Amino acid sequence: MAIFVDERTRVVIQNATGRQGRFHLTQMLAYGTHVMAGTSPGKGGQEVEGIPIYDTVEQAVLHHAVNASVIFVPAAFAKDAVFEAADAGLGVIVVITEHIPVHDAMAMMAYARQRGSVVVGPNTFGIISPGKAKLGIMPAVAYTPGPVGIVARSGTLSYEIASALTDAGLGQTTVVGLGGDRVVGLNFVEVLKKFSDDPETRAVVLVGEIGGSAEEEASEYIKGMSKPVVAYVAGRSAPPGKRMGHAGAIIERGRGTFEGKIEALEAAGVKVAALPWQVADLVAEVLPPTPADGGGNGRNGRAGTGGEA
Amino acid sequence: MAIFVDERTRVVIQNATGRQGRFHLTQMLAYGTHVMAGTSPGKGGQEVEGIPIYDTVEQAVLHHAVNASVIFVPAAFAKDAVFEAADAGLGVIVVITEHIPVHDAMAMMAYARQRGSVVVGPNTFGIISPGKAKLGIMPAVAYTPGPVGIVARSGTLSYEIASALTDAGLGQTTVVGLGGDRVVGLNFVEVLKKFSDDPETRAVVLVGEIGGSAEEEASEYIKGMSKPVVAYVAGRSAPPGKRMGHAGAIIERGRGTFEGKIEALEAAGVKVAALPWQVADLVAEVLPPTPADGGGNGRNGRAGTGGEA
Amino acid sequence: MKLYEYLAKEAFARHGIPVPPGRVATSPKGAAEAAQELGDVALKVQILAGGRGKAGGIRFASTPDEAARQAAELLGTEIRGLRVSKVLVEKKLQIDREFYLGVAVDGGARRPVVIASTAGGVNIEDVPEKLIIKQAVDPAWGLMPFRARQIARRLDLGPDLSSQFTDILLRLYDVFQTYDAELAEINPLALQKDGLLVAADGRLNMDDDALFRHPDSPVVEEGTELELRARKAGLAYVELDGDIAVMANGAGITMATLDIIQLYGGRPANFLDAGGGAGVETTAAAIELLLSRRPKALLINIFGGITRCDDVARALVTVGERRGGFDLPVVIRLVGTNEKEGLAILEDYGLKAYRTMDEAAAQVVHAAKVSAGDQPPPRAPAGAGPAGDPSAVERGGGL
Amino acid sequence: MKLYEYLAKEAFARHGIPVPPGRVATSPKGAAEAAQELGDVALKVQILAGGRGKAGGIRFASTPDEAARQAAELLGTEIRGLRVSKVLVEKKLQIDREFYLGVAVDGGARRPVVIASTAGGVNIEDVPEKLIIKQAVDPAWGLMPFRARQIARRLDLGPDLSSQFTDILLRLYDVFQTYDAELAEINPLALQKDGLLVAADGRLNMDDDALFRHPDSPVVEEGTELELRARKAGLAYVELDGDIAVMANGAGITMATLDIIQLYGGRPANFLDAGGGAGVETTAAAIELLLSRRPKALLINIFGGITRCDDVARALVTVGERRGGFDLPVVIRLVGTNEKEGLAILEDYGLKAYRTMDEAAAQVVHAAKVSAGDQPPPRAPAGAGPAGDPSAVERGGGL
Repeated sequence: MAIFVDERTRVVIQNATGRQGRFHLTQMLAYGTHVMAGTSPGKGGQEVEGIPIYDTVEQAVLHHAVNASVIFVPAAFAKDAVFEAADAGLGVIVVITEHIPVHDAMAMMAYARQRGSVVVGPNTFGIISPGKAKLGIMPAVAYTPGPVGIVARSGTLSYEIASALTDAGLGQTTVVGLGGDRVVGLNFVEVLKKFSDDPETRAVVLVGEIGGSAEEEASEYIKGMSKPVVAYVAGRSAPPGKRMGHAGAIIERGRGTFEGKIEALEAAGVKVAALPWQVADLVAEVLPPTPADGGGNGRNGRAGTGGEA
Repeated sequence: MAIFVDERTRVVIQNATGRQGRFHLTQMLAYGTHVMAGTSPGKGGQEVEGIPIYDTVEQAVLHHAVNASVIFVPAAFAKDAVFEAADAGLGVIVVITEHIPVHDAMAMMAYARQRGSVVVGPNTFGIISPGKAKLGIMPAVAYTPGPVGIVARSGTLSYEIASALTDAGLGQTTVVGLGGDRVVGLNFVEVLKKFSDDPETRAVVLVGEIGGSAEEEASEYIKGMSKPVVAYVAGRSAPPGKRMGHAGAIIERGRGTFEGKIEALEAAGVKVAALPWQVADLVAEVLPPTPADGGGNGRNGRAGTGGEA
Repeated sequence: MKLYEYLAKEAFARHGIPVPPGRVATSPKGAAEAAQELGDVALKVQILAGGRGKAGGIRFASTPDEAARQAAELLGTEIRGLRVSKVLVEKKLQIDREFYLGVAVDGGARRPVVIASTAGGVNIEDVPEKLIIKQAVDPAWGLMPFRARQIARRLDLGPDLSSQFTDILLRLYDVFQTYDAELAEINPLALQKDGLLVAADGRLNMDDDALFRHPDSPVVEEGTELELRARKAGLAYVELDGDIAVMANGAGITMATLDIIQLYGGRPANFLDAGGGAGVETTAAAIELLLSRRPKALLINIFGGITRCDDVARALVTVGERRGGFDLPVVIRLVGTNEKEGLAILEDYGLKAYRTMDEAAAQVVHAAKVSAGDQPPPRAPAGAGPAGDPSAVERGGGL
Repeated sequence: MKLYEYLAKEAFARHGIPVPPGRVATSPKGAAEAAQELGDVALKVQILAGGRGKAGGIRFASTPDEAARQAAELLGTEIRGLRVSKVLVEKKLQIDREFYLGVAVDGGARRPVVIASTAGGVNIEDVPEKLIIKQAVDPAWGLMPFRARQIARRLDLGPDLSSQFTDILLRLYDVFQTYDAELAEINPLALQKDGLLVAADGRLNMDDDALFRHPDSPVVEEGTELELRARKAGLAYVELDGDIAVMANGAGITMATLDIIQLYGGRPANFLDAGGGAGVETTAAAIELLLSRRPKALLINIFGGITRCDDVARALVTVGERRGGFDLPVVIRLVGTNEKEGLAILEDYGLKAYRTMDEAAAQVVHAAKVSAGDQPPPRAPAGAGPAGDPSAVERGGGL
């Protein structure tokens, strides 16, 4: 199993004819994702890589029963794209677009919630359930199927960490990019709950950063979790009051500090890595044996090596 | 039993210190309605007829667990009053106010629906379950408990008809005034469904008028109803294109005609009265015997006469 | 409140909807000047009625002289019963296709509804349902661009037209919201030979109840002088062509009262709903208004709920005293809130009242005929219930 | 984008929020003229930093001469590291009580949140939680009047103050929406001795990502010259006080890179997130920008996802060619999308790259120290993972 997306996920790419959309449509297809359709207003009837393009998401639903979307629509029009996807009843909406006005983001989230859609992002690399479905812009090579769930606020850093896990033979159930904006559709707690309920996920990696209080809230939840959690938090050296690239990555008014987050996580029993590449070692340490294989730790990495207890 | 309101209904009067609000608060209290509180911004702490006044509905809920509201707030502020009541979780919101802008009415209905509140009105006399609760401005003397449900688009005309029923010993379970505006919270079908499900209601009177298509839609529903329905429709003599007092009472573009409505109702098996005072006779004709009293027709009017089969 | 075409188009243009170049003229000279500027023109009478084309209210002119001549023929005449005081002189369009586009209040859905059709230029109610697209709009969020694109898609307009159409629809929705409209309509939305869409004709009906939010809105008054006076007094008044003046309290009961009068063979002169809870002065003003049309008889039908019988009685007495007595039969039916007090006041003044609508309606029909001197006492039609007691004439309307 | 107090107050005033009478002065003469007009005044430096009162940035004056003198003392000086070029000269207020009122984006709730407190005049984060009222707002419907009344009620303001407060809050919410604000704050919202509320100080922080919707908005630029240049180029750049220039792709990895450099004993000169998918030109511009600060060493850390390694390599080569070679150690870590192509391009130019962050970070710290001529080769701190291979210096940064 996996969370949010899997082999039953049928995807429409919104703005599939733009440079990014076209490139990543191809990449997702190559990964084996069921990309069924694309949209691009005024370009209905065209094809991209053999995938039909429609003017509206409504048509993509009608003709292909799509149930998820990946949005590459420019920031000024992204709100409309999310509304369109939610209105069409798509269950998962991945918003790659960055620099979306925060008021638009708040509107999107309110509407999506009203319609029962899950929004991943905005300003996210997306979500991947290795071997099943890739909805986003992450490099496929970093991932392999396995027992570890990853949830991250940042993109490249999480590729780094996933890649290290993969290299260590620790595959992933699902990797979720929450997105770097101040207002995003999912928070750590919502994803941790999903991982808790997913029988195949046996350990979770949380990749956080300074700013906001998402890691602190996650810590509260983790206290009641039975699955082990390993964390890495970026921003140890960030000075207060500076926005470190992400809208949300800023220590404001003494809140959202590195120290506060580490303290909360450790108090919840989370193993916190000092350096990104230590995450894999910590996961290997905490990963419980699978009930099925009577002692293996579920490693089934690219190297094809068996588990070691 | 009754529909929407009964002896468990706990009422707050919004704008209870205005002339109309104060007068009808007194009347409702006199009827035995559980009027628990009133609101009037800036007048919190005062009393009207011994009933405490608050600044906000939130406080009335907190202190008195009110679950319904009657709104006497002026038209320009009525939208806010409905939002306040719905936000506070009240299940039934009766909007007496007339001349509410139709765009405000549409907003109210969308929000109330979102919050799960039922809006009666606007521009309604309200709703009464005789002997249990009166939420509105109707003259109490016109009603008595009994087996007939009444649902009406117009006020005074329905008093007339209820009064005739009462005089004939045909009491009412509940009398609902939908309201005379173009956009109102309830339609005939929604109320007919409630009456269908109410075991004490054994016949229904529908008081319609020209304009719109509510009677036609009701007719479709009535075709599947097991309880008898009697109707009266006002506006036989109304010329096309003239708005007859109510925003909705206008024959526009050949729609909403008297003849069309009568035809639809009769096709659905409804007995249609040519004159208002004939409604009582028709109800007496169609009222089925109560299962309980083995043949009586449930008359228990003011005169105290027994039923006749 | 319905706005004239030229006012609707001014609103459209302010919101960026393309409209034909045009000017309003109130004189042949003005029309000539407009034609001088615009070239080939259409002259369209500005009245609040449909079907003005068939009624000869739309003319064309190629020269200023011709425009002046046409305007002279139109101005000051009556078309569909309405006096023509303005013509809109517009550049004549070269039209390829005509669409319909409107945003209206949908009472059933309790939401705004977008109505669109490729069959434009005729009344939308004459277009077969299958050619009409209706799309409700969530009032919380308004009309989103994607929704407009969906509608364009369903109309199968093709890329070029879709983007123009979508833009116009979003702007029309803005107009609908900004003006608190009950209806904002472009019909036809014309596709010109140059490939551009333009609002060739338009309607904008504002919600009377929201006019308080639009103090700067133009005021367009429709109706007879008396209807306007009534509206100013806050009364719902509609003029009809009979001779029995009717006042009741509540739209439904007022309509029912008219219906009964008609069933009993009388002819109502008007619909006057004094509303709920009108005070003495408003009620008195309403009665004065009714009497000013010199009906043959007056029926006051009150079932007092929020309306108080004593207020109505006082209003009647006030009017009676002002006029030194009534010079026509006044039939009164007065029951409900403060009934006793009301009856006492009437009695003091020498007026009496019925208890039922039936009696009162039968009586007023009879009284009107007597008053007109053409008829014996009435009988209610068979099956319409017991007729009024003729002896009530003396009791009720005896002044 | 943070607006200066006087710009925030201009926005407030346009939306009907009462603000003290005041004028902006850029010279002592201007301050004197303002004082002439206003009487007793406060002079407040206009800088984008809190705590200006404690730092001496607020003065008072009773006469025009005194105002000129105070302004002369303030203008041109630096307060909290920021040059003072404007003072706001405002009528001095007679204040009874101070409240806090703000509307902000609540990332956790994903909604706007109203924040209010009877403890105003201090930073809201210094106010105990129990004295703060927070109320989320449904973005679909905005702030309804009843909600504002509820907040006034919870603050227990009493009838007179409640109605003023409610009005101001609704207007502040309008400001928040109209300006696409992240924060609209009145602190203190001052109750004057005459019983009237006034926005004594205010902040308005606009969302940078929404500025495209506000072409007429004033432009307030905060940051160093280089930060401004970077922002114009679409790069996320923050200046720090070390000597190792860092570019990476992605905010998280850039932060992590800085963290590692620091853990390894180095001092980062900046944070530069080139973002995802920056092209050759943008990346080259970013590198140029970094070099313009003359760091001791440069680290490029790329894990290519949406970013293509060949683009990064081309950018490096472009910059190298423009400058006739690099005059500092350039340490590169390049893996991911189009890695092979990128490495080939680097190799052609004579540059090499590491595969891991660890190696690259250790190396750049070492190289910077060597470059500064003060240190032997580095070791990673104990427990921080395996140190970089010192021999990599020749492989990676050897120009």
